[in-house]
Amino acid sequence: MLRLDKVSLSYGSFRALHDVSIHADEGELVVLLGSNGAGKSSIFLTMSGLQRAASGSIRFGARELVGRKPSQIVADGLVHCPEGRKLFPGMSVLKNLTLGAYVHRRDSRGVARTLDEVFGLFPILHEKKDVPAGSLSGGQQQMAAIGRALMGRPKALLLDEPSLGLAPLVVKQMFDIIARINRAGTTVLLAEQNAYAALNIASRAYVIEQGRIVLEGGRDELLNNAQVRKAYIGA
Amino acid sequence: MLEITSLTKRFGGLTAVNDVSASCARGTINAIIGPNGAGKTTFFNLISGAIRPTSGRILFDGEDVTGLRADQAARLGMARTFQTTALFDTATVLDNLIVGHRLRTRATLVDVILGTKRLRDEERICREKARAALDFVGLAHIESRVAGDISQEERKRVAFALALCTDPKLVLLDEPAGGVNPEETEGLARLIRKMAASGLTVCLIEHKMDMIMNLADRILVLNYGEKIAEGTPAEIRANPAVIEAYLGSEHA
Amino acid sequence: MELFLQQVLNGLTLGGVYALVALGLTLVYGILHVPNFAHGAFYMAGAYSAFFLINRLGLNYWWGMLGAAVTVALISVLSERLVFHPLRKAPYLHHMIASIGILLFLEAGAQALWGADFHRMETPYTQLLTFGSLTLPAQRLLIIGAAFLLVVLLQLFLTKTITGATIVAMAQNREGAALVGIDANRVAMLTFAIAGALAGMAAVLYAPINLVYTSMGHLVITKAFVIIVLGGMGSVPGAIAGGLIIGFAEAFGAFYISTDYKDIIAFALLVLILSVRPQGLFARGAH
Amino acid sequence: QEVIKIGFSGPLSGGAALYGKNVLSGMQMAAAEINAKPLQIGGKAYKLEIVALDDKYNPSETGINVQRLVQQHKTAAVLVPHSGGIFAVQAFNEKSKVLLLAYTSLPQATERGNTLTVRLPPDFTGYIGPFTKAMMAKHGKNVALAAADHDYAKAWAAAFKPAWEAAGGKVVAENPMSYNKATDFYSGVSRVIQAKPDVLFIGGASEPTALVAKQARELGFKGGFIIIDQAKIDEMAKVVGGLAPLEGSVGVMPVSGDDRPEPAAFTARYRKANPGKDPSSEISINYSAVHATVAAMKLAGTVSDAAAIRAKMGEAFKTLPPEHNPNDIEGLDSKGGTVANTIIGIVEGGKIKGQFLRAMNTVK
Amino acid sequence: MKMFNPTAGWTLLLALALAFPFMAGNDYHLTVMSTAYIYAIATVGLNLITGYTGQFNLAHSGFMAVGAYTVGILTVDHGFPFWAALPLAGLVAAVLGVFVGLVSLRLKTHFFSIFTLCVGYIMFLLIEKWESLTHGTVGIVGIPAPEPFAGLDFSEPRALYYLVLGFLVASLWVMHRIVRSLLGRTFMAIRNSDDLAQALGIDLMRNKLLAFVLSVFFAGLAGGLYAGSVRFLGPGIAGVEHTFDMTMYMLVGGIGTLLGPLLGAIGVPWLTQYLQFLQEYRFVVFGPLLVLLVIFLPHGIVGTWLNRRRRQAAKAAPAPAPAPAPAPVQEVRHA
Ligand SMILES: Nc1ncnc2c1ncn2[C@@H]1O[C@H](COP(=O)(O)OP(=O)(O)OP(=O)(O)O)[C@@H](O)[C@H]1O
Ligand SMILES: Nc1ncnc2c1ncn2[C@@H]1O[C@H](COP(=O)(O)OP(=O)(O)OP(=O)(O)O)[C@@H](O)[C@H]1O
Ligand SMILES: [Mg+2]
Ligand SMILES: [Mg+2]
Repeated sequence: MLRLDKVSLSYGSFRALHDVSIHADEGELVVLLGSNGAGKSSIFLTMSGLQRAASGSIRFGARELVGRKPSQIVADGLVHCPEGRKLFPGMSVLKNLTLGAYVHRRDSRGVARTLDEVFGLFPILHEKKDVPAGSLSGGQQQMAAIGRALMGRPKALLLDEPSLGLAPLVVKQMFDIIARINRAGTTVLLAEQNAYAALNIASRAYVIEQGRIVLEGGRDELLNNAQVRKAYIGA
Repeated sequence: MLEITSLTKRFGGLTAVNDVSASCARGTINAIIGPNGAGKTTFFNLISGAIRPTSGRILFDGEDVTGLRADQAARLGMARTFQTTALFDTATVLDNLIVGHRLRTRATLVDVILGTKRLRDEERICREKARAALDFVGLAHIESRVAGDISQEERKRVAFALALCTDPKLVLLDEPAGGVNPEETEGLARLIRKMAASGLTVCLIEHKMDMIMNLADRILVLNYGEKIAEGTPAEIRANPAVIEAYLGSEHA
Repeated sequence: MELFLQQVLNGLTLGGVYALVALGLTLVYGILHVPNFAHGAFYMAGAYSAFFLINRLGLNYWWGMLGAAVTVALISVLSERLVFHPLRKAPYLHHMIASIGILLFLEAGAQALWGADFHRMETPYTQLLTFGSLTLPAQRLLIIGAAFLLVVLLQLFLTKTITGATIVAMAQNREGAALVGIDANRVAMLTFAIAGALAGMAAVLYAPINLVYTSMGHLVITKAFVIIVLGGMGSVPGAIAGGLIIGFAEAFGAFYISTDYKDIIAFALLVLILSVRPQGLFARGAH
Repeated sequence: QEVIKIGFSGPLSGGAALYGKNVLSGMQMAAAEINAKPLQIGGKAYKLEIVALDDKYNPSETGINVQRLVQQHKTAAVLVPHSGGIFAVQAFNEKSKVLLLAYTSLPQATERGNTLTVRLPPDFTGYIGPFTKAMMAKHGKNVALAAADHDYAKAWAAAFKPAWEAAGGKVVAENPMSYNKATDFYSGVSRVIQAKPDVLFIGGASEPTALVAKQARELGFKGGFIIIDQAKIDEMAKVVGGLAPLEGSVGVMPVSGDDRPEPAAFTARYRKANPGKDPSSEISINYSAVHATVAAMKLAGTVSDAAAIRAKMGEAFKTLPPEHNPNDIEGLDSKGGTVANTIIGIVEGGKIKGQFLRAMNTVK
Repeated sequence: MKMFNPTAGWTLLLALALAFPFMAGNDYHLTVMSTAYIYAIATVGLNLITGYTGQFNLAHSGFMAVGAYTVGILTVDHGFPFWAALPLAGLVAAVLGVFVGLVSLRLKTHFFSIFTLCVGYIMFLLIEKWESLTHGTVGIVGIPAPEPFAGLDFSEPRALYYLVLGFLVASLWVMHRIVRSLLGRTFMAIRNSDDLAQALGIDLMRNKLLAFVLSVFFAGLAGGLYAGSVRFLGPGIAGVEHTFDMTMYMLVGGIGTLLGPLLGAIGVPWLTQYLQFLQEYRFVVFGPLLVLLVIFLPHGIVGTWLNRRRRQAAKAAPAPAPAPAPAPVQEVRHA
């Protein structure tokens, strides 16, 4: 349902992505592994339209995404939960979540239902719903960011390093939640440094280095790959 | 070395750090862990003088430093790094580091205008310090690269070097390995050990348990601003309160 | 007592106009962090467009105001598209200088089109209403009423409608807004349009009791900056409170202290307040 | 045929642009008239050109502009219509040998002994006695001062106050206001009205002065206005909607309201050249200044020797044909200021009635 | 790749400046140039606080006016010689700067700018209203030219030109020393991030205040020279539009560089002189020109040039030694 074909991206004269081709089928949870600066976030940014691919095509379902505006892409059902959260810090958590459903704003009944689901996943958000998002701690903010993304009722969800800066217990919860979201039918693309935990819930994975896909394979295969273990799992 | 008694910080109604006492011995590595929002960064900010405590006392090397400004604390020998380091991206790595030793120099405007020997000597010393620090963190080869072009891990190391340039006795590292892959994390851990071995006292906040458990001499656990445990890694690993609040059963 | 009430009325009049101008400024500031020094020129442009529509084309006052609101909204949106949008990643000094470029252009443009003369704008509300010994020119009452109506409408729009919330969201995180499907460009344009329309309407409300001339915006823009700092940048209630504070300070200062020094009063007030409260009067933590 | 150039440096952009352009339009009208006939000086045929540079009211730019006019355009005379610029030019005009036509009423412009300066507007102090007498007789002894706060208006107020008191009057309130910077005059005006004056002393640029008068009426003031000569009654009338609100006031007679034949003819010519506009004294005096300068050049037989031209300026004004001298300037005093038999205007029964200043002064 | 040698460049500029009066041979050109130099001195000062330390000061022309009025009042009302008054111009501005700085520098970013905007406005209004001291709106008339010195008569444009040039060269030299020294690095560290700077033991207030006071000292000095060259002072000199002008010079030339503000301060006045023929339409052209410049040359002329040079240097330099990276996973393999 989601397919990148030979996508390239440049920041000025610097080429961050070279002919990246990846895909995710409906209902899959696909992990992107790569060290810092490998280009994981760049892939997501081109998908969500915040960066424009220099060449290549991105298909989502039957639709070509290159050239579409970020707002249209969200409406198409591809939602990006970015690195660094990008919440609205001065607004209440509730308002942040409501705005997450911006593209569905005419369906207030549906929005209320999704909101209940999100509060079910993240009870802490319900507890803090009237607090400005900016005064949440790092982990709570990450939950709010994922919650906000879910409010867009994505068909496919792009999660960029959701475990960054989170406590181990929370990281574990986070991966549980991601797995649950995926099981409920949402296709998930997950960029992670935390390869072990990510691979554990993944169906397939890609390894990116310096803007190129250098390896791809099924979960177990990569978990057992010596190079991957050395480079990303550290064991 | 560092002696903290009943440190408390309130933001409006929220008590971010609540009556925490702790101490660090010279040359040791001390880790602070705790769930998100536990008050770890706030705790660091209090020690380093970035914010003033509501109450409590901080003794550093026998001196009362409670309520000092960050720059005063730095002059006494406290250095810290930030989660994200703002480097001057269009200058070289070395140029970024030279100012790190500024606090130990005395050159005034008069020296600058007259171009006195003192100024020249001090500028040389700052440069040497910067080189030595770069060498210490293993980046001597990139000194003339433009800071904007270096990798994330190199940035972390440059941040360490910058802290080292201040001639500190104590370094406070806020998530030094955040956003760095396991291989690189291992390298940073070695570097932190090397810092401690050279006589520095290290305090760090980190979420990467494997790293902490191998690295730290002592661990302090915060939860909701309160200290819930303190001890060696082995003690912490076995502490039920910590497992409950933070680690989860998997790490036990 | 009567003189006191006269000054209250006067403070409300000034405060209302200042608040309208400051509101546009604070919105634009909140969203794009653009210190738009050209905002005073937008105000001037509003007065000239209405003057042209009313005195030259013979439209009535309200159509003139509508025309001015639309024209200035257009100018404002064009500035966003042509100048501030390309500069969105630049530091704020660049915005400042670019907005001065726009200001110079608009003022010189107005002079080229309409000459340097002072103009009078006509209003149908020239009556003097008397309440006891208090005389109230109808236009001044109109200013007060209209200004506060506009302020309330704006506040409702921002807090109660989703479109309004998108403006606030953009102000807080542009990228985040894009990621939930808000079209950042549209919101930026919408904000500039609202800011322009408010400035235009403020000018048309106020011009009949003053004059229309090319540098008329200078008078209000500096004060508008003072107001948005006092009230907290990006804060709507703050802009209103700030506007009233300055309006009253001027009215009472001019009456009870000295007309000569009344402008110093406003600026000294800011200096004083910021010295004691560096975040402004109404800033609540992070925003 | 050669070209003589007379320079102008004044505000052509920014807040004071209207003023600068008015001055310039008077100069240009004179130049057009001069060029319409053959111009012979010292046996050679010439054409006159006005070279105008914008200085945004900034004295240092005036200095630069005048240097430029002298060096690049070889102008023997430059006209500057603001005191700051005039003072800046006086630092070097004698050395640069350029005649400074100073359009400012400030006495300092000629009091400092600059030998190449001519002050164009007649001395304002002549108005004070007649204004005082007329208003005190008509309305009463209590005056409130509420004129503008710039240099000229302040000089006016400073000269007026002792004269009013000497005539047995009382100053009940004093509140100069920033006419060109204030957003609103209501508070300032109500402050002076509160002192219950019979007469209000106002004036600055015409349009804001009109607003002050209008707001004073709105606040219930019934007395008369003494309007300083910078404001023109006819221009004020356009803003306040006719002469009725100005009933019982005194000011200088507007050129366009002056029905003697020469001013009337001048007004007609100006209106023809500038449809929809009335000439003010800014326009008519500077118009005469250009005519007088060219006449002085003819008398001196030189177009470049500033000292020689300056020496003939007095005579030039004296011998100016009446149609070129709508303000009836009679010559120069010893310091280089113009002397004129101006007429003042009193608003009575919805009309401006003229009265000769000299006649009024001598009666006293 | 051959590099442009900065020392040679500066020497060439100095030579050109020294030769200018002989090439121009025209008082008008000299006056434009001297006035530009005076504003260049003030702009170079502004660049220290705004460009190098990152605090956007909008009261600069107010301080310039304070310097100018110091000279004006002392020479005209108190009979001081110009040469005694001139150093006081810088000093008075600096002392005032200490007070303003102590309050304003506690504020950050826009708050600091708007605060100083208001301070500048208050200075303007005080000059305009405090008649007993400043002569109010009439201004200070008849300021003497600097007294002759070494046989130079400074009422002559040429001598005045060299006088101002001398001060400009001295200012640039001092500024050069400052920004290349530890002190300059300290200022730039603050601009870069004040939290980090403070954590490095830099006393923010002290250093910002030093930069601010130095910066307004230059403004005061420039004001003093202005008084001696224009020889008339009105309140208008304190107007905030002059600060905007100087900010514009800085930006056009290249903010945070040594040469940029100088080029801007000289180039922009010449440009407006050449646009004089447009008269009142001048700003219809100039406004958009300014906008285009800010959009397309955001680092100014010098900044753009320096960046280009830096990029070329980076290309020319040998590729950096590969860092010990994780063993690269070689080819793409399919599962
Ligand atoms: N806006 C930008 N301008 C210039 N270069 C950029 C920009 N964003 C990213 N890059 C560069 O592109 C490369 C890929 O960056 P990207 O953020 O996609 O990596 P990543 O794999 O997400 O890394 P991380 O683990 O740090 O998030 C890096 O070298 C980075 O420096
Ligand atoms: N300046 C502030 N004003 C108000 N509340 C604050 C402020 N700084 C921190 N807090 C609150 O104090 C609590 C502790 O925050 P702190 O940043 O110290 O947590 P932390 O342990 O570093 O968390 P994380 O691991 O997520 O970074 C949080 O609830 C946070 O919202
Ligand atoms: Mg990333
Ligand atoms: Mg933290």
